[in-house]
Amino acid sequence: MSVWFVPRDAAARSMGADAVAAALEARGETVVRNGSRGMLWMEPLVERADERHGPRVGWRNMTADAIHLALPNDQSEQYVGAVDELDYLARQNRWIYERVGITDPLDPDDYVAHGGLAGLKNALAMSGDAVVQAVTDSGLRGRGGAGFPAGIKWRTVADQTPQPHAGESPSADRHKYICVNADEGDSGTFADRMLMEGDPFCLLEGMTIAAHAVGADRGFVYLRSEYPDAVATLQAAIWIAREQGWLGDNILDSDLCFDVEIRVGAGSYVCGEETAMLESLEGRRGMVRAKPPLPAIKGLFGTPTVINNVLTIASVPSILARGAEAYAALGQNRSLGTQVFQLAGNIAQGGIVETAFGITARELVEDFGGGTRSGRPLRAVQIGGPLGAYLSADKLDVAMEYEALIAAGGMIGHGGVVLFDDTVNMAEQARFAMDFCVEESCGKCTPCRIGAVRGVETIDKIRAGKDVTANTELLRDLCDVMTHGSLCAMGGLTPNPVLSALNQFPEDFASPVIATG
Amino acid sequence: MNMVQQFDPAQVDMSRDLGTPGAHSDVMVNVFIDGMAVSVPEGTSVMRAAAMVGADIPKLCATDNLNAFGSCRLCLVEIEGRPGTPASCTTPCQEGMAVHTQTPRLDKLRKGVMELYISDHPLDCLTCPANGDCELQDMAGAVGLRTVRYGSEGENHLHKGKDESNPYFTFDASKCIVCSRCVRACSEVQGTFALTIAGRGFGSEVSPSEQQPFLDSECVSCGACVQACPTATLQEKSVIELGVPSRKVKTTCAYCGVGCSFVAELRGDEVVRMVPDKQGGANAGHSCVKGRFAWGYAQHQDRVTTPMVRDSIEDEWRPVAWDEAIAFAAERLNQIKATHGVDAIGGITSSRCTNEEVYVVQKMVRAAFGTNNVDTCARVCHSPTGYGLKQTFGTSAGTQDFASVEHADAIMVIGANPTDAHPVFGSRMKRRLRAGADLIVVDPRAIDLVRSPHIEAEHHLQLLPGTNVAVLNAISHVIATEGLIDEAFVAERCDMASFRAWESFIRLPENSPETLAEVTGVPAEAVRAAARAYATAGNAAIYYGLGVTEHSQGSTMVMAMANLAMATGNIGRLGVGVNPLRGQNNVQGSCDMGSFPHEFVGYRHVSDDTVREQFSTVWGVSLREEPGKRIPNMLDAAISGTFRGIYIQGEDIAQSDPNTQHVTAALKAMDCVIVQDLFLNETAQFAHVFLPGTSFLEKDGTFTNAERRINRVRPVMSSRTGLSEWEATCALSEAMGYPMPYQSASEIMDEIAALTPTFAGVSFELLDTLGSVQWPCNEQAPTGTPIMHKERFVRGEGQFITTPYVPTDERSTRKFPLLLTTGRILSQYNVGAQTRRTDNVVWHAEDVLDIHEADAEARGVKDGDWVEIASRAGATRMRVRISDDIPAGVVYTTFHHPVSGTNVITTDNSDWATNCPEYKVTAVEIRPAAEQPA
Amino acid sequence: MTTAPSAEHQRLVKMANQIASNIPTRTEVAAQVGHHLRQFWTPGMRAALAQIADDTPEQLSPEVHAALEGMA
Amino acid sequence: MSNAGYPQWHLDAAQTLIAPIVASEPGPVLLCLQAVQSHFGYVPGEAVSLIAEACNVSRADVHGVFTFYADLRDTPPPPIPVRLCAAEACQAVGGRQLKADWTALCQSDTALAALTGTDEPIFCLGNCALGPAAMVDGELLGCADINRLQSAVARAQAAGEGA
Repeated sequence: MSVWFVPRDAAARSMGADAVAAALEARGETVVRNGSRGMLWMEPLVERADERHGPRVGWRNMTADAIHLALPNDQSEQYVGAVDELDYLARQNRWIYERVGITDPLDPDDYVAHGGLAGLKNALAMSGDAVVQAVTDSGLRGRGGAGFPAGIKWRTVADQTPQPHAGESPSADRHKYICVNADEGDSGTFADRMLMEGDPFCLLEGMTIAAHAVGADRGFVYLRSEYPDAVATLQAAIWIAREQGWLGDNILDSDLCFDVEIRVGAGSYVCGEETAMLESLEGRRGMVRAKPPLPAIKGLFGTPTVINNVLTIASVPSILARGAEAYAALGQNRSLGTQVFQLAGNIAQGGIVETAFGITARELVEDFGGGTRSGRPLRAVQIGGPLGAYLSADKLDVAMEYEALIAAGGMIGHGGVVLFDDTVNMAEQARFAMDFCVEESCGKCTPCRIGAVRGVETIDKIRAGKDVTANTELLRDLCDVMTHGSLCAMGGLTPNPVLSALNQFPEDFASPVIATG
Repeated sequence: MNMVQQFDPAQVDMSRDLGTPGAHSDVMVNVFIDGMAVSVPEGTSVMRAAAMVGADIPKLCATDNLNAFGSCRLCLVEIEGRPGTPASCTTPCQEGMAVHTQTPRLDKLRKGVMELYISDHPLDCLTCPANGDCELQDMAGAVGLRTVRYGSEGENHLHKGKDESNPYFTFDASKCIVCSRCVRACSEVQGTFALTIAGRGFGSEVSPSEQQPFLDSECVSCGACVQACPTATLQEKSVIELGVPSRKVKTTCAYCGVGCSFVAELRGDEVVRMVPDKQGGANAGHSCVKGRFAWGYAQHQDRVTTPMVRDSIEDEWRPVAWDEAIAFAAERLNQIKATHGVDAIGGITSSRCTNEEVYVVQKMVRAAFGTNNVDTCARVCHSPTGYGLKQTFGTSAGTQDFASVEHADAIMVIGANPTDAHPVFGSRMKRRLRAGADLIVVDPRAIDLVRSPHIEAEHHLQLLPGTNVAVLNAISHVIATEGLIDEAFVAERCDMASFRAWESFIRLPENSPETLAEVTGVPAEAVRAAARAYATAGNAAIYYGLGVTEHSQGSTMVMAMANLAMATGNIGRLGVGVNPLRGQNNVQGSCDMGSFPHEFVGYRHVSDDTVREQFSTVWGVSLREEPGKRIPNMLDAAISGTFRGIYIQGEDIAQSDPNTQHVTAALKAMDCVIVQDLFLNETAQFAHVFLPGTSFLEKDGTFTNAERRINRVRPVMSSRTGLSEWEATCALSEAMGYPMPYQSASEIMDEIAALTPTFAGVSFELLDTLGSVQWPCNEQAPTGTPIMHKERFVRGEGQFITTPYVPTDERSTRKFPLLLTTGRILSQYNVGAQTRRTDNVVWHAEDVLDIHEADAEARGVKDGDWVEIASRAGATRMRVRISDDIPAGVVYTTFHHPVSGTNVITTDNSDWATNCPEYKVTAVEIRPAAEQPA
Repeated sequence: MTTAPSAEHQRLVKMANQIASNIPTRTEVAAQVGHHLRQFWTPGMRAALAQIADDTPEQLSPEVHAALEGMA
Repeated sequence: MSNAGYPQWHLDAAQTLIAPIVASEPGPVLLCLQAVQSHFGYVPGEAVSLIAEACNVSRADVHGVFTFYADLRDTPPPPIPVRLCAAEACQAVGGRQLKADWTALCQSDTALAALTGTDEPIFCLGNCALGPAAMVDGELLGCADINRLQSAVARAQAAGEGA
């Protein structure tokens, strides 16, 4: 009796996966709602196996109407054959994403059967200190963009004494927290979302290991409201994990007591900045806090707090399961392990590519991505979200790792790669970068609050041909003030896309009418 | 470094704005600011360290009474070995750090930031009320901004309207630079949280409550936001009207017992504004709506500035020259003295007057009148404090300075409402509560501290009025029987015999919370929990007010609190103590100055031969060794015809003293009533001589606040009456045959110091040097005594005194089933003579009666209805407000408006030891009334 | 006694009785009341109280009487 | 879920809704606002005072939070809200044009405009490989075009009527 796999991932659903699943169920077929394999241009990618854990064959871009084709005839034009053998997957090295697309994300048995909990079990057999050491040895760095070594952050928190909440009497309960930043607001990134929808237990397991390592008792996942499916799936996973004894008191019969809650964002990009996220978690305006104090020392409610990105925490179970050394053997220079790259925008084969650091942007764009979706020439690639620089198509041989990208004037950010074909107007993109900052600035610091508005206005003047030389100089001065004067990365990095556009594509800034100086 | 200069932190002028608050650490770190070496406590910001060496870094969002915020980005600096340009306000100094505050790169960035600010700011400096007093203007100059290249056509806030709803200040959003200083001041300093930033990004704007006009918002008009504003966005209306001030005089507020220091800012002889003094020992730069804004009464048209006399109270007043008024008064008093003897006259001093003014009045009574018939309005508020603390600790004053509260782990507030009646101290207390101290409130009413934004009392013992002693005994019972007594402290510091007697008394079952629950209305478990919280906190402090003293057992209660503090070792260090919150600005001082009929200056009994001899010698007269009459005894004797003349300095006994009918009958019966006051008050209706008084803006002298802090009151303007009050008193004394030839107020203080061991070191010169000083100030404590009883109690060993609970005679009955209790609200002050003559009336136009819903329903009364309130003593009318702040069976009102006639219904029950009136308990009945009184 | 007592005398009676019932001691009430009266009352008030004790002894508590005797 | 499903604003119901949050969570203001909005579809002014009182913070505090977050609204939402992603990955595949086309359509079809509300930009729906992305009454659409938007609106309408 065959089993059908239809992804429940939001991207698959956005292309009609639910209707396909319903059609199969209507025919009396057994359907498992798995996560997405990450080959998003194929969604809905429907798979069939002869038995639950057997090898699977797939049909791409399936629709409810076409499902009858798949049933009798394996050779329809949507048939892709053995899914695991597809080049796009076979060339990857999946650690974080090892189960995504394979398992039913909310089936705890499936999770364990595919290697889940191995990391946590190993961790619980070690001291917290030893776990911190293993994470340090793995070379794992923050996947949110800043790339701060996770082990050092954990060490700082581990060394703190738990504290009562700010303003509570000294006799009140004392806490440390694990906060996961799942406010994945960067355009072109979706790996956090797919992990939470496709393997939520992995995130919970990683948080639990972190709690054991630093002595935390409670965890929060700050998850953006734009991801309702991720919220629902992760919430269900939390309930199931509690039932399984994977969260709560005496986890896996150890002394560890730890529980996790979701906090849903409310429409603020800045809340992806860690201190703004803390403010938001405390129920306040998501205004950036000045540092010091570091969150690791005075974080959520004034207590020592680990703040890591979803992918950082989700890397931890496999590091603990397969060993720090094996992880550190991947990657290059100071960028060790794997990164989950996300290929997006005007791309033929968009999706998830997990591979060791060091792959070039060109390999990602061309070999995996297959060039633009439109078929037109590639003009620019934006790496690392709305605050990342634009790279012109001739600069794609850069290695995808933290330092190499910085050297190339960009940043790896959260690993998103967005392609633009030659119809793009880069002055418009520069204007958008400033405008995005206008929309999303928290308003605390002056360079960001007023500067972004002036940035839009000044770009408009340049594009309209008004005092182009003077206004271009003014725009550069403004970018300097924003870069060096802003309180956080929002204002501080907005000049990245603006200046990269201005520097590499000056022709787009020339007035369509007259360009007098 | 070759240009290193060593800098001496002691040379820092602390009146400057150093940008961020000081750090408290014993660890010092050494940093180099532009090559100058400075050593600062760990945690000090780079900005502050730089300001200390005079390298002021441009700033707009930073100010040293608010936590660093890091928003304006003008204060960027470069630090050797570090990337980027961190904000100096949020960067702490680290050992060896080398900071550069002025570099070409920084100049460019700062200019760029400033250019952004000015691109969204009106260009109306010349006509702006803050011209010359604007930090934005200063900073534009400091960074050398010359042009704004963005032009003026961009998006901006210049169209934003002006909010003029608050009577004292305007909010002009078009000038706002969104530095959040006002919002932070409202939160961090005042603790009201009435302001926020609404919206975000470029749309961010300051919002009172829900973007309401200030007057309709949660704002309490303390002025902290106006003070904090670096531009003319929040601006005093008086400055807009009169212009930027040209000279300044430091002085002391004349309202409550907090005694805030202010800088009066003037143009010529006209006050433009009162700004709280950052270096004020009591207020550290904070203020409330009264001191900050409600000083206009001093120039009010109702004020009388000419002496007046009349033969009989039926006659019209006759304005006369000072000489004539003095001669008139002296002749009348001398005549009574000749006819009826010295016991037939007396005087009352005022807690609104300076120490020097009070001193000369009591001296006049004792030396010129020849009697000890002198009393003070403190009789009706804090006399039990003097009695109770003297018996137990040996001195009639609170034990701590205000700053001590910042070290308390548990705070017990009994019968006090600091956020309304002592708001500046209330804010300080709230800051400590927000930081985590536990709060125990003992009060029949849910005062604001019980629950208000970001503050919640862990324990509220909502007792029935009149049962304070029972509750305190129950608390002490728990402490004694649950092993919570600090045996070591008691053994070392207290009189053991008195302790054993107290302990065996307090352990009696009659004092258990379970036994007393029915009497007090407080569940036993709540008492036990509160007792444990107090005893085990670490540092536990008691703050109390008139809700303690104005009871038939006021003195007993003061002693009960003293017992509790001693038994738990909560005396003699920071963060603990027993602290009265005094009603008026100079209650402490008027008591210190020998205003009580049984004591000379410094609380020394008139029967003490040595002391009396000393005063006799200096004053050159023989003095009586027997106590004189207290106010109620004077009034009784007046009705009996044996007391016929009185000099009343700045007190309106016809309104403020209980049982008004009795008071007016007594006043009517006298041959000579001399009233010295700013206004023709209620008492003046019965006076024969009216001597115009001076407002605090005209006084030269000292006030002593609730923490024993002696503050200078400096004349901001010349006396509107032509004489200082002490000069008028001296003139009268001289006219009666006893000259007091002082040349200045300072000379009076010198005499006080010479005669009073606790004041021996006090002089105007010392006060001008130190700013203020807390007595005792003498050879042992040349700079004063913030915390008392440190090594030993003033009386030697602490004296425990048993405090049996004796219920008041004033009990609810079938005829008068409700208990009325009274209090103050923030915007008004006492009988309202001052505040009613200011715009503060917009917040409190009338007194209302708070009543519990059940009691209202039972009487068919709805919210807003007029009712008649009747007691055994009388009846008055008021509007009601249904409130759940009070329990059923209790009603509550304020007494700020004479029309309310609250004291028409208060009885003449009083404290057994001091006769302090029992204002806080009156059995009453409420009936619906058709209309308001005429 | 037939004449109505004056307000002044009424207050003295009330004050004296109140002092006696509140004085914080259980063993030497008379002495403590006496001490209190000497400390805080005028000679005239004390004399008037003594007169009341003679004229209308029932108005005053036994402790007040004892105190007055002790002071005499 | 269609907004037809939102109950009428009711103070007592809101109080019941937020009470357990206040009782169990530290820093509950934003949670209360979100709970009220997810139940009633919006946060009426009255809720600000209610939440301030329940959380023991000032009304200003609540207002500040309320106005900071783009999701929170003080008026009921349109019956079938349509939101188009305005971020770069969708711009790269014609997002701007789709937005312009949709706006033009709504201008010509006032019934549609009333039904779907003014499109408030949303920055990234996490569907960046399948742009342009849109959210129609909570349903995520990939590779959106005018036709797909219109049929999604129709589906939502039918579901709402069926409910």
